[in-house]
Amino acid sequence: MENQNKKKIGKYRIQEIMLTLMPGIALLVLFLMFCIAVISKEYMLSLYLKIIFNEGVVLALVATGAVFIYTLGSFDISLGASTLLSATLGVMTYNTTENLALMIIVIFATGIGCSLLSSLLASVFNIPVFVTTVAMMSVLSAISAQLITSNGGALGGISIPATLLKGLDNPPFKIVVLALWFAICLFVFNFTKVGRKQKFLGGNPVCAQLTGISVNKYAIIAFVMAGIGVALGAFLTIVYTPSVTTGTAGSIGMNILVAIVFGGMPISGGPRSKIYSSLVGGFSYILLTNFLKIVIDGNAGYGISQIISAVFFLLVVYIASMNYRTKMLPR
Amino acid sequence: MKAKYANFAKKATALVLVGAVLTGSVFARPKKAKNVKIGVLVSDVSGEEALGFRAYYEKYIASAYNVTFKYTEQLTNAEEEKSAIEKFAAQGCKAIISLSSSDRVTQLQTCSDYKLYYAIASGMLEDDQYEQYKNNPYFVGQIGPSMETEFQAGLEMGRYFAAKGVKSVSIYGAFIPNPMHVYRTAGVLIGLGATYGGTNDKNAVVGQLFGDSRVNVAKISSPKVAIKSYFQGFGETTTDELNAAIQAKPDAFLSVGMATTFFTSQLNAAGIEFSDIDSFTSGNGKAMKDGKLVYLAGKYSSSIGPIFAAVINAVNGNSIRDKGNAISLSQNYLVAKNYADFDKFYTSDSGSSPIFDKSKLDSVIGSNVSYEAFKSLVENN
Amino acid sequence: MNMNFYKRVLGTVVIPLVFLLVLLFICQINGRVMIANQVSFTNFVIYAAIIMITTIALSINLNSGRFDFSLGSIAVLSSVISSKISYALLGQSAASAFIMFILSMVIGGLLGFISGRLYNFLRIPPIITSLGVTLIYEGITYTITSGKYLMAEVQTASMSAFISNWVNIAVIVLVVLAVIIYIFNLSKFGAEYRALKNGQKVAVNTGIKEVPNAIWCYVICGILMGIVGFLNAGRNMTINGGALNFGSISIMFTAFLPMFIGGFIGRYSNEYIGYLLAGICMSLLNSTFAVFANEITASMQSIINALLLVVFLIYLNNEGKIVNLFTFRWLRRN
Amino acid sequence: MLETKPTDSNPLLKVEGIVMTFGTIMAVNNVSFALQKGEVLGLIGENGSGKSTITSVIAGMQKAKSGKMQFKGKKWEPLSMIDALHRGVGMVVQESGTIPGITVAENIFLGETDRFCTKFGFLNKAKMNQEADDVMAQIGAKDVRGSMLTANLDFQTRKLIEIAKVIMKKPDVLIIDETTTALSQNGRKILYNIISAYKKANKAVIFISHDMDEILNVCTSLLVLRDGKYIRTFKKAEFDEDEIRTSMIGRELKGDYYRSDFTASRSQELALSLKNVSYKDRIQDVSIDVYKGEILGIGGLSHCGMHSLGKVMFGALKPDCGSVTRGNGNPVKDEASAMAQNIGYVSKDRDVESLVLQASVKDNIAIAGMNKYALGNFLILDNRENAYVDEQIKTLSIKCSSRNQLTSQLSGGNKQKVVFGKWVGRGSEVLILDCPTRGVDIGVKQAMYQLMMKLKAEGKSIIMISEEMPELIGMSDRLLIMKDGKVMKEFARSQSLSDADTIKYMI
Repeated sequence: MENQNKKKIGKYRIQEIMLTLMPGIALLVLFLMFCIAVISKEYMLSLYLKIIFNEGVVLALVATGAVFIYTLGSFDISLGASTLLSATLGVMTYNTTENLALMIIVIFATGIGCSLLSSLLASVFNIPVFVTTVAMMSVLSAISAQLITSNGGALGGISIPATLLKGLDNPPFKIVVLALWFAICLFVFNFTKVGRKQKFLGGNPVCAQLTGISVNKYAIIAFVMAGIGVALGAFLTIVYTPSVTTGTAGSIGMNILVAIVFGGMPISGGPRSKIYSSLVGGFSYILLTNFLKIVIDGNAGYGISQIISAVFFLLVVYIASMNYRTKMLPR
Repeated sequence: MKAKYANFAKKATALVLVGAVLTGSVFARPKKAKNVKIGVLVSDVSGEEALGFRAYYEKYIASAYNVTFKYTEQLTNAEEEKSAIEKFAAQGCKAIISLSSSDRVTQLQTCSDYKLYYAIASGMLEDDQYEQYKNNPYFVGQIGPSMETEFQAGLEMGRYFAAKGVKSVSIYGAFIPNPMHVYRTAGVLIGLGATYGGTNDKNAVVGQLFGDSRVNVAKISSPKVAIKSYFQGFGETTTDELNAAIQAKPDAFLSVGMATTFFTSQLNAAGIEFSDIDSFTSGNGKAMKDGKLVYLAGKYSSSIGPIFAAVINAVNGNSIRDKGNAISLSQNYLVAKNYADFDKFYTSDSGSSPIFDKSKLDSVIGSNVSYEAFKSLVENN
Repeated sequence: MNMNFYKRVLGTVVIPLVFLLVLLFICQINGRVMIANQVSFTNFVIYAAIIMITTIALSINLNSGRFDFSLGSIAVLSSVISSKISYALLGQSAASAFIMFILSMVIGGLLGFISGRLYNFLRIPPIITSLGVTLIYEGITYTITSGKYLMAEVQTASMSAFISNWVNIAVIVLVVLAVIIYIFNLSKFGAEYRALKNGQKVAVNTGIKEVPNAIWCYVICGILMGIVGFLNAGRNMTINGGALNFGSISIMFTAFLPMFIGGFIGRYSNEYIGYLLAGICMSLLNSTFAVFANEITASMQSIINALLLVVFLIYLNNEGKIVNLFTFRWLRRN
Repeated sequence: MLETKPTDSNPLLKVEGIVMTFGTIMAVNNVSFALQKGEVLGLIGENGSGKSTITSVIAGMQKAKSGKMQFKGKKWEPLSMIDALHRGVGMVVQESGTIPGITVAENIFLGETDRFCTKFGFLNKAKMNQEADDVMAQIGAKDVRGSMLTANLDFQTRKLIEIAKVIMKKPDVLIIDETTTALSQNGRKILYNIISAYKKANKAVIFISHDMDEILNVCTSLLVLRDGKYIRTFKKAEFDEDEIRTSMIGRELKGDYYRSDFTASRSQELALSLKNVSYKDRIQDVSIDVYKGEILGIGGLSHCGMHSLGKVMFGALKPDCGSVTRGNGNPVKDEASAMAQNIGYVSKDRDVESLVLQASVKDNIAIAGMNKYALGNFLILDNRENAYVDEQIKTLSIKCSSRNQLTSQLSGGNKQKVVFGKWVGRGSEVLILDCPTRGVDIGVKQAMYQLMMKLKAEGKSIIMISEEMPELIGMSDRLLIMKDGKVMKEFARSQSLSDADTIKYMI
């Protein structure tokens, strides 16, 4: 019976591996489906892939930073709003100082600042993180709206000279940015004490505290990482379109949540957290939605394609979580 | 464990199947006949005017000229506009007609990057922007009310009510700081005989409105007609602001756009006469006949016909240029002050026989069409 | 928690009172009237009702650790379907609004049931399920309305009549309140609900049926959001069918502050009474905003709301310290 | 192979060939036995031997994969614990079985409120509270009222509620799973009274406990399980500690159980020092010095403040006044600074405070030892980490399928070993062990004791907080007895020292 058990455990592990590969498989399937769809419609694949990348890269950047927050078992829906604010202040800075370096500094300062603020509110006043971020979301987007409308004037939005960053609006540059950022996060997450402690903390804060891991300290670190992601996202947004409107980065906020879960991240964070979930999930989701919009043409299609992508999303998460069924309903 | 395995296999295949089916459905679709594809950028999918425009393109023009119009979903920001254009490019569209205004400059640049012809329907670039881009070969042109026209439209509306002798009004500024709404609102204020920030000079008022990015009631002084309340935009708070406006019991409700879309029933119910700048559609007709809509400055739904003509010419390599520059023509508003005039405009521009019908448009579509001919067609209808 | 009567009363009314007085004062010094006439009073009642019901719906599942993003989408979808049906059947006739009201509840309940079943079937964390459900319901709404604002269907004389009579709304509020209090405070279902909420494992092992209890919670939430959808439709005289990609969740965020306020009041009297009072507070604030529409822009409003939320949470979570700071002995919890 | 316990003609409860598996683990493997009227059957065996599992099957908490059960001669297939209880089999579960957020009454009548439903399904709370009061009074806990909020009651009182909840149904078979560990003396007294009452009433009790003395006193017969298999039964006459132990772990207990020497020994070097420490109402002006190479035992009732004291020593609780310093005089500010000064803490509440259950053995051991293997005290490399972890697994001989197995899948004893590995591995100089052998079987217990000896020999200091006097007396160089947050008495190590000597300082 002993080795019988071992065999079973072996099988169990194989399945475990298959399940962890699930999101990857989904990404692959989606990519193929997408290519087939584009080609069969006689659309330009190369261009479409570029579009997908452009849409996905900002999401992936922000989400990758956000993974650190999700690892702690909490989540932040204000990231879209802080991306907007970073971009806004960045553009305003350039327009007043005409100094690119300063603009970038401001973008990062804002991104990290917003994140720090939420984490401080959460840790110092121990407010539930999610609610904090809800409040942050409305405040940040409201402030941005105020700034944009009052500075936007005739254009209805604020913008830097179109030519300023046009040179950077090409896949190679963006790929480098994404690769670098991901590499950094990967390193911190998997090869440093910080990453280990983050995961442990997500698994059981009480135990972590009794293992000398300061909850607040690592919450703040997590939010700072997210903040950097936000800043990068904001910067690439401006690179893509030099103008910022009140609607900018509107969809990111929730898409991060969907993407990360889609990428195989347990919503409860902890030791099973995976840094690549943001990349895999982000691009999967973008591919999925665009695939469906191509297949289901026309105005009515938008609704239907959203329904199908939601079903697909649930299906993937369902399969990936098969091993974690409980007698009780999960919470 | 085995069961679990099978289970997994089942699920996995299910997943792949979903993919297969969806992909299959692509092949299933019959290939469309090769025709010119034109992408249309829209930021409004509900407005009376927008719907009118859309019906004209998709129902009338599409069949008359064997072109396909691809509409975007509701575009809310510059990124969406840009990637929409890129997708149109990837889908083999030849030209883009824009009804969305988050960032028209970026739209134009993106189009020329992808060698797509670009035209602005029912609106105009700021003058300096136009000057900057007018000689871009992919910029077909812009046809719509000029800012001056917008101002006039507002001015006349204001004057109409002032002359009508109303004692008090509420004003809806639509989507200030959208330029056209700013100019209209400035017109309305001055038309009512009011001063804003102590002046009634057009440019001064417009400038301030852009600065404030809204109408600051405190800065208004209006000796003849009391301005009881003002609001703009459409969102969470709109209902309350409208209610506040209604509770102020004004003699009239002046809107510079979209009111017929959003507020008709409430204003009818409250029995407050109102005006708007929109277009001649059945819905607005009803509001004028049975409702409280007493003044409507509007465009024909087919007013976006000429810009299509210009675009199709450009696509066929017969660009119409104004001394080598992109076309920039102003369209005037028609004003209906009672159902009779309204009906006249409406019937003359019905879906089946629009003002700009095939015969009219054909006269300016082709290899040897002069700018003057085109200009006269636009301005004499 | 046994404390004397006065303390209970005080704890119950202190927040609404503060809200009322402060806001009245603000209006006073600016020479405005918060609630000027019949119309504005009706609007006040409707808004209070919407907030109260939304808050209850949010709290039911949130309190037992089930995060539900789909509330907003249920409200919208149920009202869209019900208005389409009632308009098709009865058009302008007088009863159409009432029929729509009933239908909204039925359909809302159905939608809630579906998401509950889905949650039970998938067995993945409810927050994730609700993400999917939200997208699906939004998608359906968009498909039905082809992304347009729904106007004709809700802009009926019948609707105006129904909604413009504050008594109707008041009745709805009272009935909802009574039913909810019965279900969650006085019935067996409520007892089991509380047991599951506080000790899931033990309750389940003891043989309490968790699944039906949870699904019923979703159904109840659905019905409540159906009502909200109806009231919103009546209040705005239009339904936005174009909300995609989580455009519908914002309605949920408006319920957080009242939920915490309600919870606080609940300590002294009854949780659900708390939500009613909280709804009234929010509505007072809203009416004040409306009066100051010219001065306070929409973005200012949302900033103010958010700040209130944060400040109140800071108070709640640091009550001990703060109370000691100000020594409001009577406010202290036993 | 169907071993059975010799049974009389008509047993009260009959269990035949029960099999129970959890995913990959065979928890109960074809076990059969019978329970007679008036019998108090002690169910014993190491952790993971299947005691709790089989009782949970009998009590209807879960269904067996296969096997038959008979109760009072009829087929026995309970649908749920409630159902089983109604039909005469009640169980007091090991982990907490009360719900904090609701009242005592609601807890007692959980899942069977029907009879309090008036018409229209209203619930008559007054009646409920009244009856709850009576029930609590019956088992001799008058001060607990039905209207009280359970969350405001202490652990022991909550246990009593559970017991009451079962007793009031007057089941014919009462199952008590490791309840006594949570009870202080008077709590236990209440329980023992109930058991003897059952014996008299000619009903039956199944009693699970790790406390050997308790078992020997309470039970009329013992049934031994190992690796989910039935091993043998002891009649009262056959009771013999060593034999029982041997049969439990399936081998002779080599070497000593506790320390063999009875001479206190330690170095003169100070390791940890508390000066006039007070914390809330739980610790009153306590001053303790701990020396290198010393095992300091701290004993008392579960609420005497010793558990809080452990946390204070580790800097996890900030004392209101007084100081905690390391031997060299440096203060212990918080957990981090404690660890920096090589202090380790093993909590009483293992699953909540010492482990991340859904993390692997590796993660749990590695987390505390990173300074040991992180390159440049920063970079974590798998091979170095694995080496570190494997070393701990080996030295503590932790039973796990691999270092990547989830901790939640381990038995209590092995979980505790993981916790030890986490602290010993990083080379802790001072180890604060709060109930280190709680819910741990004899085999592991012995291993723990020997490890403690080894550490002592290495000159490490060990503070052993425990509610089980025998092990304290057996292991400590010095033994402090606490009561109401104060140290009442200090005993030096001596052969003559006995439970009785210590008890009077606790109560």
